Amino acid sequence: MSLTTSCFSEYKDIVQEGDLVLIWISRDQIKPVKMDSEASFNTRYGTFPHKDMIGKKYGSQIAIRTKGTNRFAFVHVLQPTPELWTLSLPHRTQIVYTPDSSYIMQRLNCGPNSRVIEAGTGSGSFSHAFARSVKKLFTFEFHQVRFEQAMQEFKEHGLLDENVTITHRDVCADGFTIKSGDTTSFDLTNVQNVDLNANAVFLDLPAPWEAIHHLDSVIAKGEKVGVCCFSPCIEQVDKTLESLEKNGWTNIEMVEIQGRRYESRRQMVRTLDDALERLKDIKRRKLAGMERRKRQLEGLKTEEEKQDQNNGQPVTEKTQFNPFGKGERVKEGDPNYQWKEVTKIESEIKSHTSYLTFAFKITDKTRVEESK
Amino acid sequence: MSLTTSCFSEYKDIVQEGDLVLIWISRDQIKPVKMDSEASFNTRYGTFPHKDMIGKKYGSQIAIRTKGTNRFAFVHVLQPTPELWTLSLPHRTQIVYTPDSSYIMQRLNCGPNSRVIEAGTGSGSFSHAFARSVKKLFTFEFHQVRFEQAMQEFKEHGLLDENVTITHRDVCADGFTIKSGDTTSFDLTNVQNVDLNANAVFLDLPAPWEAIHHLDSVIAKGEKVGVCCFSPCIEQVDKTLESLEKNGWTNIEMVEIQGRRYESRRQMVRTLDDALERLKDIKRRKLAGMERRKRQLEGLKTEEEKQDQNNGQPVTEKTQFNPFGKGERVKEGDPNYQWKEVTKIESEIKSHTSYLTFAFKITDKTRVEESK
Amino acid sequence: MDPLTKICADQYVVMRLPSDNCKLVELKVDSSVSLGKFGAFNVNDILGYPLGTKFEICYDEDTAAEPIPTSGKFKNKIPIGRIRVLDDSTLIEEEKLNNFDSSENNQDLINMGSDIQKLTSDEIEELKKQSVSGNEIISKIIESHGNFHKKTVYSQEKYLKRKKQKFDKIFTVDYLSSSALLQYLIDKSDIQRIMDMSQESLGMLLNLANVRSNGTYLCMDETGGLLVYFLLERMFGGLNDSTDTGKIVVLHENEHPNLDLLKFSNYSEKFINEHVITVSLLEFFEPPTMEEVEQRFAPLKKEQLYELKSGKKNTYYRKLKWYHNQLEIMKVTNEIEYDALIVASTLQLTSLIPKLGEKVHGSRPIVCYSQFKETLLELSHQLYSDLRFLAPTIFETRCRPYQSIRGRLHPVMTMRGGGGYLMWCQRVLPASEPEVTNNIEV
Amino acid sequence: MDPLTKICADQYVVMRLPSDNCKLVELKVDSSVSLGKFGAFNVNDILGYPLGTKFEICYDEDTAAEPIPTSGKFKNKIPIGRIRVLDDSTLIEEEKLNNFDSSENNQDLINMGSDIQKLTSDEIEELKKQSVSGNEIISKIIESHGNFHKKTVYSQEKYLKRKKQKFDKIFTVDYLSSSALLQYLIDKSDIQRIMDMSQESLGMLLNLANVRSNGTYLCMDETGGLLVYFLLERMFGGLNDSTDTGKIVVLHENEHPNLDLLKFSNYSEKFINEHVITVSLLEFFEPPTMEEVEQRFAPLKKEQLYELKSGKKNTYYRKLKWYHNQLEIMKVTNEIEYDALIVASTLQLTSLIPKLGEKVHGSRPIVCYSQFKETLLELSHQLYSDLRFLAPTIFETRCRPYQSIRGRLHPVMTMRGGGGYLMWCQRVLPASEPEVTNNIEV
Repeated sequence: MSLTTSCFSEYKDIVQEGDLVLIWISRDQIKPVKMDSEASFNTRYGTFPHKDMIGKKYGSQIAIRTKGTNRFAFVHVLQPTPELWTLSLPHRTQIVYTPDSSYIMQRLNCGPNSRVIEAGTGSGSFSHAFARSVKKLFTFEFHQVRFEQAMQEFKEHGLLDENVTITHRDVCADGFTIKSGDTTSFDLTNVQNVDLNANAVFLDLPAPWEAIHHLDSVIAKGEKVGVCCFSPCIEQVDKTLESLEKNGWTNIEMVEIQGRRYESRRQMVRTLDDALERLKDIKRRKLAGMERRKRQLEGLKTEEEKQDQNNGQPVTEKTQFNPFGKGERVKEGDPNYQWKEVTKIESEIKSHTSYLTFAFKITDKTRVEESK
Repeated sequence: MSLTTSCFSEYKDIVQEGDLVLIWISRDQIKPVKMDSEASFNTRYGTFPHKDMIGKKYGSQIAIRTKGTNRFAFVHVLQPTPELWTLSLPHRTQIVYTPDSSYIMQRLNCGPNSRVIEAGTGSGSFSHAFARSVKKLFTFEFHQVRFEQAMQEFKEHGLLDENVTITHRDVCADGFTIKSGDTTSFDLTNVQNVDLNANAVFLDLPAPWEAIHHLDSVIAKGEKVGVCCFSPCIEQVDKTLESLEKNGWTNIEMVEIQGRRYESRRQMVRTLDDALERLKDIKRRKLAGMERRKRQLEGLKTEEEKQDQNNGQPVTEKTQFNPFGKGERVKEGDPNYQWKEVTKIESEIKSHTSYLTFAFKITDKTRVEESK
Repeated sequence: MDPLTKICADQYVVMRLPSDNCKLVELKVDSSVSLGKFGAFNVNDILGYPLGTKFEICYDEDTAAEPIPTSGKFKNKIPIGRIRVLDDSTLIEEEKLNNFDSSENNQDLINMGSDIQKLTSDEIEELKKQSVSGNEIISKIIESHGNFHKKTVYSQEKYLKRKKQKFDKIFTVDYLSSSALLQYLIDKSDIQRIMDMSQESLGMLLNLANVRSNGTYLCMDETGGLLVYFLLERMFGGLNDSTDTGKIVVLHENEHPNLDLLKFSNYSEKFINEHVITVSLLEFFEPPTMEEVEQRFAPLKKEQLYELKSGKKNTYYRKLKWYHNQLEIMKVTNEIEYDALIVASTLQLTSLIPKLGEKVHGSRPIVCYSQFKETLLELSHQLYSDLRFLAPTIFETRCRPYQSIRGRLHPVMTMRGGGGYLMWCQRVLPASEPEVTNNIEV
Repeated sequence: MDPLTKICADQYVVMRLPSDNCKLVELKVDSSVSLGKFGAFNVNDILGYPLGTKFEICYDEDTAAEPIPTSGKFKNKIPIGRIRVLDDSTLIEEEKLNNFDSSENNQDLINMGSDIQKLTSDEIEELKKQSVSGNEIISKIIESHGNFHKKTVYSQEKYLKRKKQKFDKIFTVDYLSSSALLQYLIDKSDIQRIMDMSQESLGMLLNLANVRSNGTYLCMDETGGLLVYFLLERMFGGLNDSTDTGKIVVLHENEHPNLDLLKFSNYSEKFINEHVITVSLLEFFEPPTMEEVEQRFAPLKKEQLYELKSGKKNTYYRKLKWYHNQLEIMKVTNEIEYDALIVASTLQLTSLIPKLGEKVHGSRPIVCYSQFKETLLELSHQLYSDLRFLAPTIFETRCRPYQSIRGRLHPVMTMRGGGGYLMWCQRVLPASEPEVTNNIEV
């Protein structure tokens, strides 16, 4: 079934049989699912039959009553985008996250004219973002298992039919040229050599400096070509700078991207006056208690206390005055209290992803004569 | 006159003759001035005689009427603290700023037990912060002119009478030992060697790795001693790490401190409804203008227009409806408008000061027998 | 010739000068461009080279042939120099600093404030007239500097950089990408006008909004067209003959839209009119009905049109244009479910976004840029309680550039503080609460 | 023996374990401390060594002499090992990883999920019983690892670190500095209770507040005493016999103050009572008058006191204590002009700070810590329009630690996000607007 082929490149209106959709359970739980009217999607809250999703508009909330407790439970059915896809990946995988990938694309001026080399493919999340915007993406992965996984995934996502070529290759050893005999998704039936002609390069390799000299033969001539090397350690940057300089790349600049996500929260407004009122209440009750004990010792009771005793409600049991509720048990945003809107950074941040080293090169500066 | 000696170590109540005060004109203009009842402090807004300040409480606003324009102008007279002093320094000087210096002090656990080595003294701003909190500060400066300037300043600020020793020294070449014959503020009349016995060390040197091996002879034995090296470049950090390891320092960790200052600002609340009202007003006036022109062409006038004409007020001159005022000319916070409170980071930030490399060492791990 | 890769005539390009300042220049054939103290050159001399090429302006005997007027109207006119293409390898050599002695520290430099320069400024002026390149001037200046060898390598670099910025006659001609335009506006210190935007925030906005060549986007842009420029670059890459179908509907709060910055782009007016539709907020929220429109005008049939006198014909076509405009307004208001909502506006977002968000297709992103986090905080709280919007999230992204010189690597010491924030959420379609009996077991 | 530099009995210390977790331990003479899977040791064995010393727990023939119960009540009791002081040089050697082959990349590792370990967990358990040190166990495990040499040096490090955390029996005994206490509380994930405080924010707070040994500070501390602990350390450095005169007046919003964390400090109760005065907000803002106090109690003269019966004497002293407490409340409320106001409270700051700020001496700082920038923003706007407060400023400071291994330097990949914000301003004394005639010319 080839209905899924377009899910990353075409805007879809209605969820159809065979579609790859992302089911949003929560921010941390987004699951890719292929629509199959016979199948169901199980969560801890209950079961969502696919046929409740098929025929609905993308973005629809799908609601059920939970088994047993009979409560309202729901998911949202979304069309995949590279960014949502990245969020859906398990966190243990090495992923180039959106703050980095979007900056790299912008800085390398990625758009409909771009012919991009990516090495290595890794989890493939960045490949999706590239594929959305560029003319051609040539991605290389040296790890056999990851290569096969990525190729399968790209096929299912329809990327190979569009503008993506994936090749199994150790680019440090063997460079970027794609030729017959290679393990690649490129159809080499009628070609000997593929003209990569790349004008943007992204190297996410442990030793990019071993690959840089291979670039000269595959990048576009007579135009400005950009490269970005993605390395976690500063010593890698140093070696990369050395190699870039030696190979004639210029405008070399290393940057770091720091992406932060904020949660919108509320903090209870607790005024000084309320705090004072509460202390006064405590003091009053304390004094009343002392006097009561004193009177009890002296065998005396006020009329009120006698009444209270008749009602079986001793004064000491009266509810305490507390304008702030019972501490943590007040739900954030409870309309009985006043709230101040605050932002809270995620409790664990990605303080470092990698250093991004950019450089540019014009391989052939020959002048072209005006033709018009 | 020695009245100034205590300005950094004692809380003062009243501004007195001879006091060193900081005159606060604005955030970026804080001037150190020695009180002299004969003298005056000149600003572009007018002249503030010292005698208007002497006898006032510290923190007093001193107000004058400006010459000519006769407007209200004022300054505040403050007692110096190390942090205000740092703010008052010209920015071109190499300064260890409060986010860094306060972190270093905290991490080296500076307090009344600390005996601190600082090299080099530099602008002396960090020396002031150390001096406030520690038992002894031994500061070293190799640059002749800076040494003399700092010694003079420390003397005037009363630091040398308290707990600070400054020595002219290239510590990389000659180590930290202070002995007779040295150019130092320490009184060497009756001592041959000064027992530094330092338990905290701060090295702000171009090549700290050349000084680290000199430390063994001057740091305290039998207790944990901390060092912090302050270097702008990552390659300096690398050499420092190498030297620290080689010299037996442990728990080595490099950190960066990122300090940010925010301005409290207000942004005008401009609602969609107001924007729509404004567009409607424009449309109405446009239509009215068209009709008026049309009628004028046809030689017709409404009663109203005739009246307006009689009053000399043509309709076209009517003020436009604009709920947002005339753009930038509205003063931020103008009570005629609604405002949203926002924070704005300073427009130029100190994105990097230096890398801070910390390490610790116990020179003598011999066990001490319980004496009690 | 490809205006995306080569320097072409009638193109806007960005020129970077030794001072690190940028200049936007329209390249008119047969004209010359003056870079002030950095010299002047003929446009024809640079056409046809790849965009990104670095040039040097040289003044030698040949150019000296052109007399420099010492008085009169052209007294201060910069003489036009010869153009030399700079080779990358030369550049790298020149950028290095291995030829001078240096000190381990500044210890021997007594006077910290000013440098000891034996050349007078008149002598330097004379050098400038004689020398072929700025490099030679700088070498001479260093030779004459009394204390240069006493400086540390750091101070030497600072000194050299200052001098290079003053005497080098080098410039680069680059493609006016969206990032380059942004950088130009930042350098011009027009930060407030462009809402404190940064390259990293806009790059992230484009990705979060899932911008593609074939989408229809609803947009508010209060920066004079900068945001739209970014969208167009990402969608069509400056290709004037792009066949992609993407469209941007730009709403504006004034009588007329302001997309002035688009004039710097490579797109023809026709192309822009085809892909960028501007509508005022009033028209968008209170569009005309078909009835209202037809009351005022109805297009004639072909036969009727033929019968019109030429005088009336002009009026007719003017009205026809108005008529089509009204139809378009009705269409963008009533018929389109947008593929993204992308907003950079200082209007109160809580009153704006829920209403605009209504027009977005399910499962499509809403991205809102703001200079201030606080306005996005308020917005995200409101959207959070509205079932039509899924998981509003506030992002901040900051790029921290390094002094990327081997052996002296460190983040730059000072940089601009701002860059703005993004709110991202997905438009979704709430379900009605299902009946208890609807509980399906599988 | 100096409890600030040496490991002393009856002292609270912080122990760092191979798992990077911290433990607070009170060192009781003749008792033992169990570190769970990392072993157990006798307190007496570590007394007298410098604070900061790293120890290893060893199990050899000598210790094996002590029978490990395999059943009964003490079945799971950790046997007590011998203590060995670790030398720095050994440590550094051990921390290095030069002895294993490694791969340039993980290419040859096919199964990425799990490692190929030939030792069974039973065999590892057996090793644990035999081996002297965790290092030996780890070496054996690596030898038996099928793919270890195929891992990159990075993966090897990760693997080793995990194993070390599991098998090393090493611990460090450190002085419980304020920063160490904070780190302990952070590790315990008690972030909310300590208002998300960080070492760098508190260090900056102490400096901005100009904290000295001789000042009198007004303080609110909602963290159970953490902030007061920081103040005491900076003021007195853990010196129980300090002669410095500094005082902290701590206001609290509940009936009783909560400074529980001070129990971990080296100070005697007497010392704390002398330097830390707690007063409720109500007492502070509505203090008793002398008249009210004397109505309820008046101290007796010495002669009268002698005449009291012993039964009444106790009551008298209880009331005398109350009396002195009331006098103290009046004093801290009415007489003291504070040398700083230092607040970490979740009460609404705009209602709190202006009132407390009134009690601060001119030219003295006010520093307010908050987890959220938004509350400080609101506060600083209010203070800005109040002439008693000069230049309110909001600060953020963040420490970014690096993996500080040569050759593999980079910022740590993930870290805690928070750390709070500070508002800093100076208390000033507004002048009345001078008369026009007052204009003095000099």
